Amino acid sequence: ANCIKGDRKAPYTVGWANIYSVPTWMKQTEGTITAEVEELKKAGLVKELMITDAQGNAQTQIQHIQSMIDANVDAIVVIAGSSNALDRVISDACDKGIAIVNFDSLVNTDKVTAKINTDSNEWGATAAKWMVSQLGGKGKIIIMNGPAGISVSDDRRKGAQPILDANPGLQVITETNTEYNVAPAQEAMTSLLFANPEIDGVLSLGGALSAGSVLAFERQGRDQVPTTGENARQFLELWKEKGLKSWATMQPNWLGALSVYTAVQALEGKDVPAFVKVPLPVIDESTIGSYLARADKFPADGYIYSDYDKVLFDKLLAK
Amino acid sequence: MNTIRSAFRNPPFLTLLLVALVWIVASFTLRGFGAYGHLRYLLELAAVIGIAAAGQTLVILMGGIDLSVGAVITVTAILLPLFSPAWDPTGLVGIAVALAIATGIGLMNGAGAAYLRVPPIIMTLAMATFLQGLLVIVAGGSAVTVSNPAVILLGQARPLGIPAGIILWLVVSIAILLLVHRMPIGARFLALGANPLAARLSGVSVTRNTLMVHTLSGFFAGLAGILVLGMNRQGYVGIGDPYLLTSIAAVVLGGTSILGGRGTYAGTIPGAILLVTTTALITVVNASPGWRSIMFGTLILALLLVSGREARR
Amino acid sequence: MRASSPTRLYGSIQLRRNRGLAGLYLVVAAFLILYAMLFPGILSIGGFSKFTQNWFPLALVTMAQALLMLNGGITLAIGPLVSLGAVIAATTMEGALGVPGGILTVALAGLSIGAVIGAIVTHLRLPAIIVTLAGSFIIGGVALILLPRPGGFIPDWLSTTLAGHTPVAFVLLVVILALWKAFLATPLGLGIYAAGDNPVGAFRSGVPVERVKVVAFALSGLLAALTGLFVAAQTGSGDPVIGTPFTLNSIAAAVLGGVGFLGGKGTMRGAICGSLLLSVMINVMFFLGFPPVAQYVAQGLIIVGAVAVPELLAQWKARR
Amino acid sequence: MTEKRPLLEARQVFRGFFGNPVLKGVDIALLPGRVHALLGENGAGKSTLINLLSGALQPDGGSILVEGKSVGRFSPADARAAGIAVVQQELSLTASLSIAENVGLGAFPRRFGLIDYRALHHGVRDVCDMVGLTEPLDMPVADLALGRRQMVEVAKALFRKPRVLILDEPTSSLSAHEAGILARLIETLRDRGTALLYISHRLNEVQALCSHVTVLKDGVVTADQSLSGIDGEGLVRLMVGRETGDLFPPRLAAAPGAMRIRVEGFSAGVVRDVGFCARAGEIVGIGGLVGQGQEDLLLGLYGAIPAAASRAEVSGNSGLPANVGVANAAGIVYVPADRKHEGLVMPHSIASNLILPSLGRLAGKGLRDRQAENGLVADLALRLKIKGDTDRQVQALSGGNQQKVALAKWLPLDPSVLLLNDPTRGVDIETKREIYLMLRAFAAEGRLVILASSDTPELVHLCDRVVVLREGCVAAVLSNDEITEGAIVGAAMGITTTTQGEAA
Ligand SMILES: Nc1ncnc2c1ncn2[C@@H]1O[C@H](COP(=O)(O)OP(=O)(O)OP(=O)(O)O)[C@@H](O)[C@H]1O
Ligand SMILES: Nc1ncnc2c1ncn2[C@@H]1O[C@H](COP(=O)(O)OP(=O)(O)OP(=O)(O)O)[C@@H](O)[C@H]1O
Ligand SMILES: [Mg+2]
Ligand SMILES: [Mg+2]
Repeated sequence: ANCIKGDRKAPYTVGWANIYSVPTWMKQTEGTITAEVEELKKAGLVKELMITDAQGNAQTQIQHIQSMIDANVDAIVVIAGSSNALDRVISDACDKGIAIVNFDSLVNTDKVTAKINTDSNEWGATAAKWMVSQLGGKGKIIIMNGPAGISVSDDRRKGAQPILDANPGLQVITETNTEYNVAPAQEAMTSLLFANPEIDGVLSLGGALSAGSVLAFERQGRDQVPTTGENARQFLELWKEKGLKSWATMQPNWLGALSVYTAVQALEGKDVPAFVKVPLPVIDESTIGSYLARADKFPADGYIYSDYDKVLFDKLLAK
Repeated sequence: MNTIRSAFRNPPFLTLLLVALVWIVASFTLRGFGAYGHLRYLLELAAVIGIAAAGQTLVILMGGIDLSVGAVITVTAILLPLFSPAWDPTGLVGIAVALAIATGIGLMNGAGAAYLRVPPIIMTLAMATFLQGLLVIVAGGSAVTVSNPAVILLGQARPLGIPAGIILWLVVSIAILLLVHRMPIGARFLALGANPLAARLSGVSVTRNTLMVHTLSGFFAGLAGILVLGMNRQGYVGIGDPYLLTSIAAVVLGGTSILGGRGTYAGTIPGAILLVTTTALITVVNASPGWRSIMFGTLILALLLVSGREARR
Repeated sequence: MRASSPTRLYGSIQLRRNRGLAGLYLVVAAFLILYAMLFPGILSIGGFSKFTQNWFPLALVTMAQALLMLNGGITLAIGPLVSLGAVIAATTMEGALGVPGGILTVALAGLSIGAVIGAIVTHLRLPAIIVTLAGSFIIGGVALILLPRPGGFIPDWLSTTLAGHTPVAFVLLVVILALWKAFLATPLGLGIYAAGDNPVGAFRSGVPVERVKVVAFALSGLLAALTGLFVAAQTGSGDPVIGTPFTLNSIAAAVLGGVGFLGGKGTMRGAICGSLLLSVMINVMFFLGFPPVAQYVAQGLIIVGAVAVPELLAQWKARR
Repeated sequence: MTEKRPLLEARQVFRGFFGNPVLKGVDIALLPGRVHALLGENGAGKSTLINLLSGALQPDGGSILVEGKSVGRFSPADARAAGIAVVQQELSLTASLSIAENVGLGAFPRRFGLIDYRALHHGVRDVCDMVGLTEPLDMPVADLALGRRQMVEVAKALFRKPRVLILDEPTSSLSAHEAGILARLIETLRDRGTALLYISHRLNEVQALCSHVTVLKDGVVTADQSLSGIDGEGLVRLMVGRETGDLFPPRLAAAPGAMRIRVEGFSAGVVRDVGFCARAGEIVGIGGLVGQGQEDLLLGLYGAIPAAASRAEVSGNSGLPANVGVANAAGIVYVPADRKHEGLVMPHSIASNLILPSLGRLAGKGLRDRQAENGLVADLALRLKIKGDTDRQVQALSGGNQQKVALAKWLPLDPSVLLLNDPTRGVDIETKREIYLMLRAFAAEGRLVILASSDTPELVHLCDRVVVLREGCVAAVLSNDEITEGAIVGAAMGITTTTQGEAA
């Protein structure tokens, strides 16, 4: 596989260069990583996991990865704090023969062992398609985006555009950009509700955004409208509670576990694909029950991710 | 004539006037803005900033600045459900514990500033960093939802059509205005803010008042945290972040000197309303994120020109 | 200890400025030694280059912040200015302007934005903290319009020159510090201290206080924008939000270095040391294997400790 | 003496602040080789006038002339270029910069755009020698005592090689020794043909140094005449405009009461191992050159800086007060010398300053009693003749009135021990007399007054006993007839050995 040079032996030292460990999604992701590492330790493949937290600062993340290179770890698993800021330090690591697996927020450079992600464009496109079918291709919608200047939020929005163009009956009244959080989303949506008496659907491109939107509708006494979203537990619970017409997908937290697994596989000499495209799990009326049934195992402000196991990982890596 | 002129030199009054002006103009030009429900909602949002800025006002009046406000709000919102025992049907125990924690954090800020002589900005910045560490442990750990009835009531109830949050803000405002203008301690804060050395030599205890002001700031940040938890029904990491800069901005827009020693909470109140109003205006404008950001900055600057002049020193 | 020889005056004044910084120097030295023990590779050219490259942006923004704080101001627009610098660099270098044109554009943008903010603060008598807060939204917005998502282009050779395996960044830092020293040795430069400490007195002494303030803001803007340029080179592209964390970090580093808020108090060397401490601390904690929780707690403790310990020692000495 | 052309002139200048006229058509002309005195009570507008003359302020009307030519907008830099230098009343120094840099500020010698430190060193060395500043030139001004800073301020003015030198109360914080140096300097400059303008509330200095006087009163010139043939009393008459009595109130037979302060082995700051005692009804002076520990002694007794004593009994309590709050509770109050930085909260109103120490006392049930506070403020303003609206910022008051506020705020506490640090610094003669009367009255009411002063005549005429400090130790304790200017200055400088040590 890419970057791997022959002289590294198990058990390996794995570095997990987190961009920001405080958000719950990250905490849960880290949970899957440490769980996976425990498994791999039992198998004698991993000896140590080094975790860093760049506190949201891409510059600090560069420094951390540099330190991991200096410490000569065998593998680095990373969520990029900026889609291209890390390119140079990561290719340095690759040159040193370190297995680099990048997931969720991706870097530009191809000098990595593997990139693992769902397809953000598809995320947006599928959500938009669902909205079109819900509204019969006609109606006024509001689009809720994540923060500006971030690739993920930009990609999801871009993915939706062709669908919107193909359905001119669907009129985008306005858009918002907020942090992926409930309170700012609720705030923004409330203002929009007052300004727009007619809203037929909310094309929300993030989980907490959807919850904020639903809460805003509820508190202003407006009838709920079809809303897209993600697997945020709060949103799923609201969905059930309010009987929403909804659709959700997810960025599975186990991408973290998969990344560690992939890195170790690559170090073990397996040929892993340079890009692992993880299909987007979909939550709809038929599956929501099974997700909510497991809700208790997840934090209240967390994300209910789909099940995963080694079989699934091997299948994904085989492609 | 003279009273009118002095009123126009009075920053709180000017800020208030500005709010009224913005509301009137926006109501006539923007659909939905002037609706009673909308204005009430703006006030509700302003309440959170206003309460968080209550402590911030005191700290700034005394010449410091509290950078831990956001973190304290988050910590309170995250911890409250954990400390709301099932046997307490009122939910008041949880609130008391959460407030005690927030107040304790404030006290620790004060102790650092008073005994270790760490400048408040550094002490509170370090405290915010500590609290982040705490959140790494606590957040995502266990499955908790807000079932605390008192908190939900605070976030959702509308006695006589007035949201409980606004009522809480009213109470806080009266308390702070009393404290600043009608209680000896307020005058001491102001004196310390304007000239700590002279105040100390006049028998004002630096230690005691520093402890007090930071403790109060912690308490009010905690109160804001509870309110914001009630309004969102769920705490999450980062819920308090927006309130750090807004609490400072509200204080300064209200005409309080960032250097301390001069100002009043009476200005912070319209300052907070002004901030949420501006944010709401920007939200309904359909523009690209970049342009929205530019508009927001320009509006703040324009408002500042009217209300926030630093007097010649 | 009388500065008897005229050539010594400058030197001995400079020496005196170290006063009160001994504690910080010690702490920083201890961390550096600890780091070198944990990672001897730092002593190689490559290791040293990488370490200084990662420190360089923080050092520069800390200078940008300290410059204003010494003058009695402060800026919350550092982060967006860094982003804007990076964005301008990444969008201009490809075009007709080329690299020199790009560098010039970044520098001019930084200088002029700083000067405008300075003029607003000085001539309209508005508090710097909130003017720069408003400015941060405007500047951030402009960066987003210029480059809505990370991208753009930086020639590879520029990245390799500035952020390759050679200590160019360190040399640049030394050059910038030398320029700063030279600036401080001009009447205008010393005016920054004078106008920060006692504006009325400085004015009566014939220091053009308002011009000094505007110049301070302009230079601060220049430094921040150049930081953006470096960050763009280091990362090989522009990112419209990359600078955000620099705002608070620059303040933390400056205050850690003993720069006060009321103007005139502190030194640039202290501020630089503060930034070095913040930077080396990250590496040391990594090599000590601190988990994230401990990283946060240790960071808080070091920040408080670096300020409190010298203070407590001084108090203890005074009581003896 | 041939008729000389004025180097610097003001003609019919007007200037007001926020609508209050301060100068209403003032003329003044400074001639080369003449020391010109500018007199007037606190707030008469003297500092304002020199700010106009030096470009720090612009006149509302009238004109400033340099060598007969009217100047338009006149900045401090222009004034320097025209050879005008000012020793400001409010120090214009930058604490963190060195002596040399402070002296050169605004007038640096340059080479290639950089400050020429070599030339600066020479220039500054020369002027510092002239004013007797022996401190190393690289020392930060923050490390200097107030009096030394004042000398730096003088050096700074000299460094500009002025043809016109304006001195605004230069001696208010100088010791007798330093004042002597300054006086000789002024004479030298005068003989070299410099035009000098001298402002002081110490009329003996004016009499000794000046040959011409302009008196300001209520914004107009009430006298502009030669000083030849005018004696001290005539000078006072000129200034006050009427016959006046003695400056110092008559001394009453001292009737010392109970012991109020008794310390042994007392150390605080630079003060080492000092012992003395003082009784109710006494005025005890603390003398010495500037910066010999007078301030630390008072601050230590006040609990404001860490202090220790082998035995201490202060205001009926054994042991030193632990902090200011304890001291206040025991009836000990302190009036600092540096009223701008230590005595008053300058941006706040007169009223808030006056009630600050009594806030707690006046409050009932936790809330402030506005009525009682207003009553108190009105009463204090009346008693101390503080004129005008008490809602004004205290920084808009003249020096003398500020000093009254700094003293008055303590009266509601009914203090039993008053620690006063140079309370008449920069205060005009009328106010001085009022303050002296007050001190006497305090003593007569059975309070103890500890008076540290740099004004030796004050110590001589007011005090029952004088403790002279030198390098943090007691150099002499003088009482009754022993208290003479000579004895105090001698002991302060370590020349004469008077009755040593033994605490009275
Ligand atoms: N500005 C200062 N300059 C020098 N020393 C100071 C200063 N402020 C405080 N101190 C020192 O710290 C000690 C405590 O000062 P502080 O002002 O906190 O006392 P306080 O609050 O009046 O006392 P307490 O806390 O016991 O009521 C003082 O004894 C003094 O030594
Ligand atoms: N910047 C200012 N703003 C408002 N009022 C001022 C200002 N400067 C001076 N004044 C007022 O102008 C008057 C004259 O002040 P000035 O300082 O010239 O008096 P002075 O004669 O120098 O007094 P002193 O002997 O106390 O130094 C005072 O009443 C003072 O309150
Ligand atoms: Mg204390
Ligand atoms: Mg004066």
